[in-house]
Amino acid sequence: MGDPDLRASEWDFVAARRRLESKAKSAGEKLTSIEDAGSRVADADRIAVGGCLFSRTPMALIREILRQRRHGLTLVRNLMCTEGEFMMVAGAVERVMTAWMSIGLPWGVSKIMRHYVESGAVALEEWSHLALGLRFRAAAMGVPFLPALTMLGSDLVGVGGMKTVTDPYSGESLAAVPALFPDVAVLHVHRADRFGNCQIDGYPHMDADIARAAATVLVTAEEIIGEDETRRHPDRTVIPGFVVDALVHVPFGSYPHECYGLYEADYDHFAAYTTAIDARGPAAVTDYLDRYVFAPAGFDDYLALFGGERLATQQRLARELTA
Amino acid sequence: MGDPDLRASEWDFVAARRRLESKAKSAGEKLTSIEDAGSRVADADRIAVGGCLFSRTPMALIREILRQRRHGLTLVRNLMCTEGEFMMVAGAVERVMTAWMSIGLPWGVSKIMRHYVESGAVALEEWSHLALGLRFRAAAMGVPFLPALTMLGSDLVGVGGMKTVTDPYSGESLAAVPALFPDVAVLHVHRADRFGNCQIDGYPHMDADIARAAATVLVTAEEIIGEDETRRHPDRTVIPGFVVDALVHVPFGSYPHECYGLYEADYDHFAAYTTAIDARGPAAVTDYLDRYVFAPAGFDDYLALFGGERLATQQRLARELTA
Amino acid sequence: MTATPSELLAVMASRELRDDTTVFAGVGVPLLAAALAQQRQAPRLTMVIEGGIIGPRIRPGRLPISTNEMRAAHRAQMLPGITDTFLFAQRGFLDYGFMGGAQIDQYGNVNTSVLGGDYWKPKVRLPGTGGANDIASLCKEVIIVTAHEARRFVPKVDFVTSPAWRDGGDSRRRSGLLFGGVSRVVTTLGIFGFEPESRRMRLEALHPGVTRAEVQAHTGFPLLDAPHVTATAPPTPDELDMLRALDPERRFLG
Amino acid sequence: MTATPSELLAVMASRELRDDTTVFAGVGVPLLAAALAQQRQAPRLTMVIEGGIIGPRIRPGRLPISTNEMRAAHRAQMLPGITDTFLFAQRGFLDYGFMGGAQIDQYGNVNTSVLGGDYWKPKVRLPGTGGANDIASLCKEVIIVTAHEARRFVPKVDFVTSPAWRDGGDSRRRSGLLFGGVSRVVTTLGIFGFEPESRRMRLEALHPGVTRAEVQAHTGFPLLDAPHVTATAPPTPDELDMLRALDPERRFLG
Repeated sequence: MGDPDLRASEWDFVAARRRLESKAKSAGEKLTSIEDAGSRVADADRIAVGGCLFSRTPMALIREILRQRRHGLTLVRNLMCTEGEFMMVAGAVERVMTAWMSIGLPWGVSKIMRHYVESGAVALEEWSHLALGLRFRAAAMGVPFLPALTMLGSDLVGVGGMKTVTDPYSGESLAAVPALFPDVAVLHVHRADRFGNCQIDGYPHMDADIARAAATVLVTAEEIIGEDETRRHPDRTVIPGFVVDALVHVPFGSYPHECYGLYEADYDHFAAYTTAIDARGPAAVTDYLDRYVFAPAGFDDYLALFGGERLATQQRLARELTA
Repeated sequence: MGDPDLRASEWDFVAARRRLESKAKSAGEKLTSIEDAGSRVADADRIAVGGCLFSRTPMALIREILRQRRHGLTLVRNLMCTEGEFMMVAGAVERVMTAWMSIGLPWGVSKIMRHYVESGAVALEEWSHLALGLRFRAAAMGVPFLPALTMLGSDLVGVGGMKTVTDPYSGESLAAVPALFPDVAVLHVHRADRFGNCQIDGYPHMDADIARAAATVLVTAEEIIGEDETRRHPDRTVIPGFVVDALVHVPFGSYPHECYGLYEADYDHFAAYTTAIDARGPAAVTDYLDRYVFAPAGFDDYLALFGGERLATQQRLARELTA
Repeated sequence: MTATPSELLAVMASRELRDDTTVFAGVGVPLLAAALAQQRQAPRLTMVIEGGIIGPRIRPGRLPISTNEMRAAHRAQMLPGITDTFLFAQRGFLDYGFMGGAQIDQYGNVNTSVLGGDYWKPKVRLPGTGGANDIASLCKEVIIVTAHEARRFVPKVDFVTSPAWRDGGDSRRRSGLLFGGVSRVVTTLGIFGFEPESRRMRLEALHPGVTRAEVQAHTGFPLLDAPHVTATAPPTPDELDMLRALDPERRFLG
Repeated sequence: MTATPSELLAVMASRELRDDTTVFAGVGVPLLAAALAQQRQAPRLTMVIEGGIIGPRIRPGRLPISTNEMRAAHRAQMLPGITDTFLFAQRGFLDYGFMGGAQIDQYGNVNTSVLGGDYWKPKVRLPGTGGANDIASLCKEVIIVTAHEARRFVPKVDFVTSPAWRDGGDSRRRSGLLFGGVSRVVTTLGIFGFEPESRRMRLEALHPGVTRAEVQAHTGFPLLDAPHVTATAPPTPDELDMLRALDPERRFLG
């Protein structure tokens, strides 16, 4: 678990390509249920999570993975937030690969992360923000590594086992950031047509690279648009349908995290959540999961716990910032 | 000229970075005249041309470079079209680096290209379409090469002097596509604000990478928008202002080439142009340059040669295809 | 209802495409072949054009003459840019790639660069690879579609622009091309494949009314034969009607 | 008009930024420092935030608490995505980068990863690098902005998350970091730089009313002195007014 050596399956571009070659790349129907989408995740899978921190987190898919009681997972995300804490407390995750984990400045260092990592229960494999981005990009490009000038000379090199490569032209030694091919990508986007052509507004984060890098791609969308709308704005599409395996229509699918232009993150909710953790530690998260993940049958029941008025407020706050 | 060795200035990422570091990266005013923009080009410069074939070619800047009688230039463009023929006949260019050069299926192989390349007057250094794209991207990323699986096993390797690199993880040998840092990038975009924040509609071609790769960036735009409009649609911006050195407002700035959504390429013009070449060879292009490049004082005078009615027709044809 | 050579090529090429796949299609006959397949056995086929275009609908009467124009991008689903489009192929997302060529040798290697003389001062300078080299290097399967003429089918190409099986055997793999390769050659005379060991071109099927002797006469190298050389079914009226509706001006169907 | 420690940091940091440049700014004091500089000596300064945000306008009363939210992207000029934003820095487009840290050593190296114990089972697990390692590796100049406390200024960091001058001398260059490095450390007590040969931290200027002895007492390693240690000019009423207008709720100004 604490081994500093890269797992070959992370950078094996030949195996990753063969896996894609053997898969149907269909322009057909992708719409399905959240339960069916979630069932594409297996125990011990390496899952890349789209969005960043509390922005465009695929919360509906995270909930479903928890509800299906997966375990032994490796979670990869550039900046991790509450979704990572949920996975730790639920015992679903064995290793997280990230550049940073907590919620945000006002709430300090994540006590949940500290509890599980300091006890050795979960391995936190730290890569720099750009290095993780390049790991997804190398995989998206189908190559085993990308040369870079970052992470060199730091103790992070020993943590992840990054190697160097000699530039055949200048002779300089550069970082060789290894590809990271996830088994599954879980993403939340603004809109998609039923064939899985996805469009994102605002900051794109790393979702497009993650989708190309993964063997299986699961997407939730705020809105399902008609094929004609996709074809009217093809330069807005960032993930093509043939890359997507399952698509689910989930309005507010990131809540209480934000979705650019649509709703702001629920900072009050974060405050209440962290206050409970400050008082009772992981047990507070166990209760939270019972209330917000396991009890509500569907996502609408989940949203009802926040209430329509709060959702409307968060929508207004988002419009104020992006209008 | 026919040497197969890479020129170190193409991939020297350290020198290229130092050149950028020593340059002001301003959020200030970029608007200027086409003459001033063109004057940023020096003899023997390596110029990367935006757009692709007869799409979004920076024709106004090409005209200005010709009018300023530059020579000894190296022209780099993924697919070259009439702009390359103009440069050859005007004696402005010594070497072209491209994946393909001609105009389009109906007009066969470029007789101008054949004349200048077969006689050895101009060196045509051929790279694959992806390899050229990766050369710009490596430079845009600030690295000396990118690993790839293309161009291997072909005779193109010997032409450009591409080397291989060993993946430090798998031990596989991959193509090491060398960076290409241009002295100058000349681009045409749909819209920009006066600070140089540029937005492109439709296919982006390689313009964003070319802008990041070059030491100097010259841009013409169909429309100059207000700062507020940029900030209302920041996810449409593909080149940030601090990258741009000079910006000129030039409606129809690609004509007779196309600009996505705004006007279709003038195929009739291409037909007349190639018919003249079929009859009289390079002399036909010399006459063409006198009429279309050197005689018209300004770009409006140039456009007047095509006539408002024709321009309106090309606009309608574009709307039909992209509405 | 007889087919022109271009119609024959388009129909035969279209039959090679399975459903739920993706195809890198150039303009002209390959694009028509892909569009025809979409209307028949492969409704969930995605066309990809190297200009940076995914999932376009070709518009009869406004067929593109290049891979980089609005006619090629008409009603596209995505416009990711040229480099990223080829990177989809490098990652393994492109099942098929169509290719043509001025010269093709017995190992399927294609030349679209130079004929005769020194590379830097050739007898004939051709337009160049465009994306052909990348398609030949990166797609899961490459299908060459071409008129069958002796001057094209040469023992050895003057210049390897787009490698197929290189010098035969495992030389493609040894050159660093870990994936793909040319699986089929569809010509105006028949369908060809490659002998699995030597990777030399072999006859798989003859088009209606074509004899083996005729094919060999138009081929500049000795052709091998597949274990069972078959005959292709002639284009059906249905196929020809659909195809002709795609190019009413007969810009590419001759 | 006296400044709080955070206000002092923001003002002193803002003075480091020249016009016609770009700066990688995290949230909190660094963002306020950059915004203040824009209103004063650097109107053509571009702020870049690692969440993939270029040229935002911070909105008083709605200051971001992370680098990845609409408050950070308010009225931005471009949203290129996280990886591409850092690649602008790798190419050389980012003049300055602001950084903080739990531990800082005499060579400017910063630790934001783990305190004590084994990396995989640390005594204290900190949030991690985020983009700090990349900023430290790729920007032309890095400016550390931090409260000056003995527990932070340690002889040797437990873990080098973000390398500055590594072990001094040319060890940064030898580690493969060809560019940049930490040029300045702005603290609540003074301004620090690095001795050009040894790359050890040295005192450049003292803030108003601060003595050298006081600084050394709050620093866990022996400080060198610049040839001419100066005194910084106190924050002007003008600077403080502008700064406070940016954070009326005093979310970050304490």
